[in-house]
Amino acid sequence: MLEPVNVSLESLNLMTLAPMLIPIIGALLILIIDIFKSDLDKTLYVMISIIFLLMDLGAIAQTAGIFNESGTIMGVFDVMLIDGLAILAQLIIVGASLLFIPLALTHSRFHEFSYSEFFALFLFMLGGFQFMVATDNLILIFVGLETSSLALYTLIAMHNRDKAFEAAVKYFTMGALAAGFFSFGAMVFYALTGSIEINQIATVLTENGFADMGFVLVGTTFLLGAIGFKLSLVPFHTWAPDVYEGSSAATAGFMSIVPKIALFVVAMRMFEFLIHSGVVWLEIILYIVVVVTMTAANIWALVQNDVKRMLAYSSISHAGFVMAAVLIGTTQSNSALFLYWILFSFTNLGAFSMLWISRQKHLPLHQSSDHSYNKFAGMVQTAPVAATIMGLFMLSLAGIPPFALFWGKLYMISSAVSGGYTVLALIMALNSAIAGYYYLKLIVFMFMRDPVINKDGHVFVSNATHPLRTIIGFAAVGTIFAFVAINPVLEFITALVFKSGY
Amino acid sequence: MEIGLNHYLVLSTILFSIGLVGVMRRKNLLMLFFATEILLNSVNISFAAISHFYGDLTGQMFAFFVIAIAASEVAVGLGLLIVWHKRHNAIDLDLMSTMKG
Amino acid sequence: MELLLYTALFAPLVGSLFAALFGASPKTLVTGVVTSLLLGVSLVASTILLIFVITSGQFVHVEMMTWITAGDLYIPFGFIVDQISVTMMMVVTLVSTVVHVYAIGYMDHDKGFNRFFSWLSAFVFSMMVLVMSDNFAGLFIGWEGVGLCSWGLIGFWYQKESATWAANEAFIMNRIADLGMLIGIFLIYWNTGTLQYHEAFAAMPALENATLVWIGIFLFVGAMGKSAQFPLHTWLADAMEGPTPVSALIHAATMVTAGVYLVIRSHELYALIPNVGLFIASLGAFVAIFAASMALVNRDIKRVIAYSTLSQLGYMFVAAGLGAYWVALFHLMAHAFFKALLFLGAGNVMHAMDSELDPFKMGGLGKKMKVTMIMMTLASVALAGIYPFAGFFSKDLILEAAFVEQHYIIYTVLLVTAGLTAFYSFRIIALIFHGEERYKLFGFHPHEAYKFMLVAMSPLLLLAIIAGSFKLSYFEMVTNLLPAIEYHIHHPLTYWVITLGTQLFVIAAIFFAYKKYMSKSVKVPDGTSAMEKSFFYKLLINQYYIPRFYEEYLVKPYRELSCVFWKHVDQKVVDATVDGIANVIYITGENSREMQSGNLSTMLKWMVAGLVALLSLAVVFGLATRHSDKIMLILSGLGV
Amino acid sequence: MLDNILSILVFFPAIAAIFGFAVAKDSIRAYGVAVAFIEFALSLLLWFSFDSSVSGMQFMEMVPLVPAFGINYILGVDGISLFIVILASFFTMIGIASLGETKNVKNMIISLLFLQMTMAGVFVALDAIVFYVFWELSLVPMLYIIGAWGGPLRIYASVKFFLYTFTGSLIMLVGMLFMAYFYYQATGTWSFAFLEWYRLILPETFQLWLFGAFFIGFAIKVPMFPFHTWLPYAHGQAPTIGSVILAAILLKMGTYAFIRLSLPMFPDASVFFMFPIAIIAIIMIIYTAMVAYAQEDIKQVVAYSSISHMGVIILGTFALNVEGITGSIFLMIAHGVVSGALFLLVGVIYDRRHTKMMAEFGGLASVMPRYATIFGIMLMASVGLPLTINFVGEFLSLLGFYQQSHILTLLAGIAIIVGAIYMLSAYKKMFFGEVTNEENRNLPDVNKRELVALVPLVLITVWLGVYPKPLLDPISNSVKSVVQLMHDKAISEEAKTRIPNLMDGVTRVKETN
Repeated sequence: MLEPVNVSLESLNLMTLAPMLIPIIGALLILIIDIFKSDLDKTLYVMISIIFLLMDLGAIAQTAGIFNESGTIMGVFDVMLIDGLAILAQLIIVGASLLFIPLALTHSRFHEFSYSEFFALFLFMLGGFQFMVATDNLILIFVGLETSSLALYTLIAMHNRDKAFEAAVKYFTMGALAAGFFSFGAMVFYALTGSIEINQIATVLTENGFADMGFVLVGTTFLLGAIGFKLSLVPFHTWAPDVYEGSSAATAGFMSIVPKIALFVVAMRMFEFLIHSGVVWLEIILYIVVVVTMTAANIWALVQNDVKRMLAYSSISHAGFVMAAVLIGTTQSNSALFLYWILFSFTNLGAFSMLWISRQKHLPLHQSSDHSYNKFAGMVQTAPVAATIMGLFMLSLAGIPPFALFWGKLYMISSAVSGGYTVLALIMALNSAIAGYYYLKLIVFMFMRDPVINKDGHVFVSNATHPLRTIIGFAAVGTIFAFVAINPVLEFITALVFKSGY
Repeated sequence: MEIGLNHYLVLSTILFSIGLVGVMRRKNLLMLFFATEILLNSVNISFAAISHFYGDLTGQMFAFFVIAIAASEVAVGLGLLIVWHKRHNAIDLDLMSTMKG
Repeated sequence: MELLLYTALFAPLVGSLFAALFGASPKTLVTGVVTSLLLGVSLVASTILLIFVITSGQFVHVEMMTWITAGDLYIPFGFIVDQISVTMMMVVTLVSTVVHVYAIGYMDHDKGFNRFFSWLSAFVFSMMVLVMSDNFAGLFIGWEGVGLCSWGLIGFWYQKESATWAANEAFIMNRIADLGMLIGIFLIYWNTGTLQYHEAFAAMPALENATLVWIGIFLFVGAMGKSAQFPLHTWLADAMEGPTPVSALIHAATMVTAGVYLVIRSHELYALIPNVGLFIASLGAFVAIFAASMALVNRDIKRVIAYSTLSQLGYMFVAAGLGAYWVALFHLMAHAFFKALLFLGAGNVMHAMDSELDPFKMGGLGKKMKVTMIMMTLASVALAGIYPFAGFFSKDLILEAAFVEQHYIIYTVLLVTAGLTAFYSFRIIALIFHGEERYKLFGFHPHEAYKFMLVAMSPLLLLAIIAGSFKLSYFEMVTNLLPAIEYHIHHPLTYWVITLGTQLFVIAAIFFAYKKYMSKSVKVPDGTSAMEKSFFYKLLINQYYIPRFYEEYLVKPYRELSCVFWKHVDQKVVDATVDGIANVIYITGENSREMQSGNLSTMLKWMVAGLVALLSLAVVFGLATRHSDKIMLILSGLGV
Repeated sequence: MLDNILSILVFFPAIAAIFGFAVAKDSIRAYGVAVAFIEFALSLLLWFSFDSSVSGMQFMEMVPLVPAFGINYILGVDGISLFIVILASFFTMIGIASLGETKNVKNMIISLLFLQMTMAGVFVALDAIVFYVFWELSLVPMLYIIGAWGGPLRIYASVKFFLYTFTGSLIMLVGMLFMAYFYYQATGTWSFAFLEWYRLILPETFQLWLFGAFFIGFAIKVPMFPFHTWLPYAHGQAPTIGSVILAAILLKMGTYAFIRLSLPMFPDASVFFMFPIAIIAIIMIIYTAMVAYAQEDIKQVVAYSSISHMGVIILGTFALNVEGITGSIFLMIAHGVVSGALFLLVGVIYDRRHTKMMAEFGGLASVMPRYATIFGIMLMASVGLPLTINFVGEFLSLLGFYQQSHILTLLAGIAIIVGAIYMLSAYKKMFFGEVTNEENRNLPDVNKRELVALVPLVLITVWLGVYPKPLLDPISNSVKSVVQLMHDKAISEEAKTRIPNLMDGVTRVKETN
């Protein structure tokens, strides 16, 4: 006969849940609306989602304010944990989503967006991600991970093409395997320490001085497998290119950013304490994984014939590049991670959106795939502005100064240098050089080749509507004038990261 | 003899390995899903055992969540599977390789 | 005085630029006239300067403006008129004036008339810069300038392959020598800290001998190029491809003597290093006889004269090398006059024979062109050094000097050469003007040159005759600057024996030449006669096979090596490596993309494989912890 | 206006280029010329308001960019960079004025203006990152120019050009970050400002490594043997204007960077690497000259010849004394003028015959006398005839290096021979002899548009050959301060002796060869 549990509400500190709950409420609202009146226009849902995302942003800002005053916030039986990383990650997640949602407003109708469920799932997914980043409880991370993943599988499948389904199935199956890895890893740590809260695990392990190192390593391995899968680190990356190709360009762009930042935060929470407490093995492993991911992905990207697939590989390579920050594990590197990802988010979203607006419903003969290189041949003659913007994004991805991503690379490599990882820094630099080639390839096609057959540039902007143009314009402006914003952003990030002790 | 924690752990490990092998060998999508279920449930066993060993409920909580998630995974998975079957009326993995390289 | 100096210096430049204005347009007589007049002005100015220098014994030294300043280096455009340079100025302006006037007639029908005068005056300007500069850098400007002009003038008839080839050969060979000169200049700068003549020479006695020797050698290398000393001599004979006035002015009177001028100008240096001087003298003596021997058999008037020029340059170097600088300069002057005359005469002959150069195809031209005959004969007499012509005073002086300095070998060589000189000079005289009128066989219709051309030549004739009489006054003047050494064989008997002996020997040579080549029996050689088959004849006619040697063992290998470098090294090795790296990366991608087979179960296998790999690494690490220290060592290399 | 003339100089062309999008196609050329002229006028204004007696930086500007990371927008100009900036704007002007292209000329001119911005930026930037930004950015317009208007192999050539230089400069970037990190460790604040880096005295081993990192970046840009193979392709394929800008300005970035960065920051390393680099330079001089001699395509001859000349520049730079460095900087300008002019001349004949094969020509001297004359003048300048612009530079560079080594200078001096060989034989093949090819029988001589570009170049060539003082004074002023800085910073004894100390008069190192 247990006594009734009595807990005071304020001790629960429910406010910490607000940021996650808002999108979930939004999702439910959408579903309810759909119940009462179906086949409403997608614009409605888009707007509702945007409103809720804005509210979400507000909530996050509020938590940020509190964090600034009173440091890390625990809540709900110490399950929730709002620190700098959580806030930054959520900002990126919600911000990127704000850029993504309006992409639904395409010119030609793609029927995934005509379902209200699409938006509901989308918001659920956000909630999942936010849970993941805002806790150090493995259960909650697991739950968040799966919620978001399952939603994501469905979103991909909703694109409703053969390739889309294939992608979804592949992603799903491998995701299930990854889930197995994660739970097993969590189990091992639970077995070792009797706790599933990362900081407690850390304390226990340090107390017993990593007595059974072997099992720690096993657990780490499994978690690395699971996280590596979501972060598409080689050799767990194999899903990425197919899924990116199968899903719509917009979704692909979204996938290349939001899930990964969430997982990066998890990785930071999980691995950095291990590295700092001298698990050299993990350091070596990460070193190898990072280098292999960067290099191999680059090399595969070289040989792609389809721009979207190339971008998929390039995102893998970028992920590897950023994973180095977790390996280095200094404040500078962790700040570099967030800086890089912010810059990467709108550059990459911009690039994918450019593909998105050039999406044809039916494939012309001379194209092997939706976005094959030769589709863009001679684009500058037919659609100069679009070509210039696309070229801009490519240069930025290649790390040509002064465009956005250059500053990320700069700070990241610098952090490697000051972290003492000389060779790593060189490898990162050389990889950027290799990457230069395939970004250049697209520029070459757009600016230096002659069009294959179609002389009208309409195909490249067939989907363009004002919202899309706005977003792309925003991304382009951000890419060009990033250097103005670098300083405040960097200071903000560094402050938060430092304050939360990373 | 007394059944101790290690036996459960060994059992779950064995199950997990079986699951892994299944995941690798199975060409039938449905069977693949079963294999993944085995994976998750093997973990559940050990969670339960460990939580009993430590005498706190966290592990069992985790187990419950795992079960729930497994269930929802099946839901999504089967949905996808059915759609796929409708389109190709086959659930053989080797058919799914239009995207490669 | 400065105004005069500038006039003397820049008048030719003005003329050149004026002519250049009409460069592309067809012949306009005015260019010829104007340039000649301006040179006349320059001549007058130089004469006044000469008188001033003689009378007052002072220099005229101006510094027009700064040229190069960097760090401690300071090079102005400075010009000096002293006894040495004024002598050269006289020679240059005088001969070039004559040649200009002469060329008006000679180039009469050439469509490059204006271009010709532009180049010619440009040459004179560079030559003036060369002789008047007061520092080595300025000298180098003139040095390269005359090189450029001789390139342009040798290759004047640029349609002719041989001409352009000769032009490039001349330029490149001079470049080789100029490198030596440049190095010499560098040495001077880094050791004395300046390039001004007087400061540099003032600083030199303080330097250690080795450095001085190096400086001396490198400067002389420069001189060898311009004065076509062995082994850089081949370009001079080929340079005869240029129009004859050019040969007269550049390749007889002025440019080729620049080397001698350089040695004389830096006498203070060479005085410090007698060994180098001796080397110069020996080389000079060698070149003298070497060139003369080639002149013996050659069947091209201009080449014969060119070789004789070469040989005379040898004489000058002997004198300069032995420290008899004033003698060298004197011979330089005298030689300029009669050699220019000789060339111009040859020019007349060519004109008459429409550019036929083989004396064997002439003969008996004396009847048709008396004046030319007389002029050339007298010039040759002067060249041969018969009393009282110019050559006697200048050339025999060199012999005496050699004798007095007790370099008997050199003396003998020079003596023999004197004989040879007399012989080949009169060989062509005889072949051209006397004997059978062989030209009839070839259907030539020779005629005497324009009057004014002959008139233009007359001053040279005059000087060729009387130049010797200036000897004493000249000695007075120039020895203010140059070491005044009287070369007198003290024992009167020996003196007379030697002098008369030389004279008789030379005269004998002349008569032999006349006898051999005036006879009716002279035929156009057809390669049958025994002499032509003889080894020595072949050797000489082929210039000791040196040009062929250069062609075979320098030019060809250079060309082939270049091709190898381009086709094989640059493209097959260096570039291939770069592309190779790129391709390796790309091909790795092509081959390993199979990993992405798109088959789901393969993907799953990859994931599990990755997991297993990590696990096994974990095991390895577990083992490795025992040897952790070594491992840390390795890792520290990676910066971990 | 004068306070931030440098910013104006840098960004005016870019802004003008953006407006240029609005200009109609047929009148874009006039617009381009106007803009380029204003730019040139501005650069002249810079020169006139430049105080030659000051050896340090002038017209400095400083705007914090990323203070958190020590990145500031710092500009400044001194004698070393001043004239290259002017040269850049000058060439952009005459380049646009004499532009022969007709195929979407608008894009061409706009990209040229952007290129002008990057070129000006590289030479006035005093912050490593700003420098790097312009350094990399300059690749983009050039890539487009070569790739879009080039010959049959244009894409290969442009991509090779881009990637090769990009790779090099990334390694350089790592070096810069290291430098900044060392500065951070030494002072506790991040900084990328050159002038502050100058103050940093590094231990020799660090110097060697960093010198190496920078060296790769610069050497590829120069390009130094064996990194030079992108250049012949780039030149061979690029349109005339592309080759002109590339040879005249872009190549100078590398050599300029050596003087601006490597020497003052790593004096000991510079001394350490002096002889190896000198040997590379000599290989460049002789080897590429021979390769040039073997070419059949006149443009390739000029391309290889510029590698050969860059060798002399490098040699002068690493003479590490005032004469040599001054000479090398002057030679940069000289080579810019001369090689630019030569490429323009090649372009002239290419426009007429659409071939660059020398075998196709012959006897042009009689067909196009004016062309032949200008070509001849430029050829003589290129072989370094006194009283032409090149001679001053070559003379000083060789003179300077002679202090360091007699033998090597003697070898390097072979430049004047081999240079004469390939240039004269090329000239002979093209201009001398009878007109063999009927198509050459009546080619039009150079027209006004081409003279607009060529005549100024000829004038400059002669003027600066006769009276280089106005350039040499400011240059050597600034160089003096650099050399003194190097001497003061030098650690090792050898460096102390090799690098002259200008304070006391001992500038001559006595040494035996």
